[in-house]
Amino acid sequence: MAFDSFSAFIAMEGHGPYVWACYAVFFVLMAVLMAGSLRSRKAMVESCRRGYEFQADKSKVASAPASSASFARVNVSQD
Amino acid sequence: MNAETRLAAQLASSRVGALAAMKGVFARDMKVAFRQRQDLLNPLLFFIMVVTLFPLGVSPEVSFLSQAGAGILWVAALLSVLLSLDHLFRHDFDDGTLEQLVLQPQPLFLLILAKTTAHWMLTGLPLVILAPVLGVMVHLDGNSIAVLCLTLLIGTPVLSLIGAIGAALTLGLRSAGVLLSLLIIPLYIPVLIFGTGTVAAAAEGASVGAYLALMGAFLVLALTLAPFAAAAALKISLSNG
Amino acid sequence: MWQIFHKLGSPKWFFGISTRFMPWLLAGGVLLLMAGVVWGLAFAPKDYLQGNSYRIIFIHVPTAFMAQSVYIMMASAALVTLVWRMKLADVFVKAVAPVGLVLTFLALFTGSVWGKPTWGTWWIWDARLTSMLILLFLYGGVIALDRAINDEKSAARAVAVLVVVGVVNIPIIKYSVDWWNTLHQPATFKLTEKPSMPAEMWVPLLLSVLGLYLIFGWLACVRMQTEILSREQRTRWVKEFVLKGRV
Amino acid sequence: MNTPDAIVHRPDYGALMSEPLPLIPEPLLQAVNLQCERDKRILFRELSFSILPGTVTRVEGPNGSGKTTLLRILAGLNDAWTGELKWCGAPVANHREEFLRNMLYLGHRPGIKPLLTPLENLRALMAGRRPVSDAALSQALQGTGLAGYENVPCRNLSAGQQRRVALARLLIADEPLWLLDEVFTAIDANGVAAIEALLQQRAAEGGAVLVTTHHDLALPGMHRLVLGKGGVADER
Repeated sequence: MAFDSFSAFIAMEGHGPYVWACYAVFFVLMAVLMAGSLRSRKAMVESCRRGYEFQADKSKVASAPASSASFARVNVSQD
Repeated sequence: MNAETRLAAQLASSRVGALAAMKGVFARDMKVAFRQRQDLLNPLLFFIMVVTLFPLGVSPEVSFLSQAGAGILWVAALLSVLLSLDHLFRHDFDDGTLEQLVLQPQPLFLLILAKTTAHWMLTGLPLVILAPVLGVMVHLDGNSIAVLCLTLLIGTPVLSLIGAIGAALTLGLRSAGVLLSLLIIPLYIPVLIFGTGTVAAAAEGASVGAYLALMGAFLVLALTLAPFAAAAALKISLSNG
Repeated sequence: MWQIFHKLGSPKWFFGISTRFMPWLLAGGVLLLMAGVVWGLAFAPKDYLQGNSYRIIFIHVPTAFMAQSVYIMMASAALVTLVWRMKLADVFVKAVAPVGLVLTFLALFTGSVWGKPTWGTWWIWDARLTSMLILLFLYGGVIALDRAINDEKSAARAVAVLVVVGVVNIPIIKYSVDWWNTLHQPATFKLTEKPSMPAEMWVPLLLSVLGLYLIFGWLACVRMQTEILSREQRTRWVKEFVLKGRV
Repeated sequence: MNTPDAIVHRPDYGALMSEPLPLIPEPLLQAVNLQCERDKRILFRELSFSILPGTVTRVEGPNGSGKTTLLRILAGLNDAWTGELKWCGAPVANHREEFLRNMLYLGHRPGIKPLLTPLENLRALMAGRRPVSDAALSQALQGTGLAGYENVPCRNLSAGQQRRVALARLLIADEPLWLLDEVFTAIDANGVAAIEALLQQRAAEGGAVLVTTHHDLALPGMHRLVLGKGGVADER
């Protein structure tokens, strides 16, 4: 142990704020990066799952006739 | 048409050398630019205005200006080249001439080299010619002005060549201009450092031959590598559009 | 030989193998990093010149080292993308660029904070910090370009060109920044170049570098898997994985 | 098509074609199992076809079926595809320059600089391809009905006239393969008829033409390549 006491360890002879600020920012940013990466992976798996379920739903319904453009005018009611 | 009566195709036989193709590209770019002479002045005006901002914004004192002058001129030149890069491929892309350029049966990097040369003649070279006037205005001494012009002469083609890569990469993107600057400015730093450093060394009376040789090496490197990178980037951007 | 190469390039194969390795990477990385950091913070002797502020070195050097090696790794992968069009290589470049950005930022931040007790100022235009700042710009450019191009494949290839161009420039930038630095202010003090570092200092340093390397490996795997899932959504194996949870 | 427009008269540039040319009876261009994906949507897959000399092929399909993309892939402008493309039996990628020398592509965007005159534009377009005399270029421009406009900047021309400048290349083209994307856009009825005749004439000479258009193009003996909407394409 390079320090005599815990308080000396925290103070680091006056350099404590600099050292601890560095370590804090390092660990917070790394944690955010790691958690964010994990979360976006989970979100991707979820969105894939939703996509497949949506597909499965669609294939259950009798395949609707492909929509063809008619360029029919739309009636907009005016009150 | 029946298979029996099918005709045979005749393959094209005549061809054009790469040099003639480069000449064609160069001539067209020059012609287009001179049909729109007003646009040629814009980077120059920008150059002058940026230089003007420094005495106004920092200090008009002779001691400051003569020390910072080379840096000011270099930064201003760099910015005005950057400003003009967006047009390097943009108009060609919009009107379809770029497609036809890529489809020429010629090595694409040579055609890009021709285009970049034209771009330099239209933006970089005028800046070099204008530099002595502005050098006098920021109180550089005669020797420094001469060295500055030399570094600009060697350095601005490097700016155009590296810029061509960025212009090709950002072709057809939203806010391509800003993105182009983001990509390219870090790559411009060595040229800027040696451009201004050479002038500073000259002002201290050191010999500048070695520095100029180094900048020449940058130019050779950019000439040999940048057109290939720009060609690859151009194909990717066209494939996307 | 080529079969192995292509197998290595297969996203499915990578997905399976990386899933198996990831827990080990994470556990080993965290363990090593913590060991290095605790040792460095509490047990390593005080530096006779800088006092305790030098303890920042145990995260500054790993992040700075990783920031640079990540770019080199990206450039190698980018070259593979351009030459062989290996699918995994461009996935790697895309997945890893933000990690590189964060690491570069951390290196800059810790370097700058370290500067305050050492030089008495938050920022100094020292060659290392300046090179690191330029590296940050390069990472920023790569990410900006990747975000700006809609089509995934075009984005991957455009980014690959940019990264390769950048890596050609890195030695030039480094050299010119060093030269510029000597021109303007003769270097009086270097952050990490000590005449001889005692083992009690460099062993924890080595541990934290290794630890961060492993954590980077884990991060790369997680982010690459995300990217692979997004790209290969329509393949059968992804569907099977998502619905049944195995590759 | 009773009054053939000026466009059908191909200028005589016999001197340029003086050398005896190799005769290629096999397919000029062959596509095997082409697949193209765009934004995670499959435009077409398992698309195989051959382009034979002496044919006009019309690429058909609804909007968004990938007609333009297919032509750009064939021209080598788009490389987001998998499969095989063969030029005279050999992979295109290995003979890129030779392929480009023998292929003429006209896209949506005409490739005309608005600030240059038709003559200058045409000259620039030919500069990297083939030496062509100015006389032949003017004759080609006249052939497209642009006589008198040779020295007017293209921005002062109408959209149809600008398109005609691009089309003038067809009148001096010796490339056996033409890829024409929506060439009839902005062209008047007479012009369309004349171009149709030109395409047929080209096929009769042994050239191969691939064309996309929404016009009712119906040439005798015309082949059709139908692209489905995101599905499997077939060839007829």
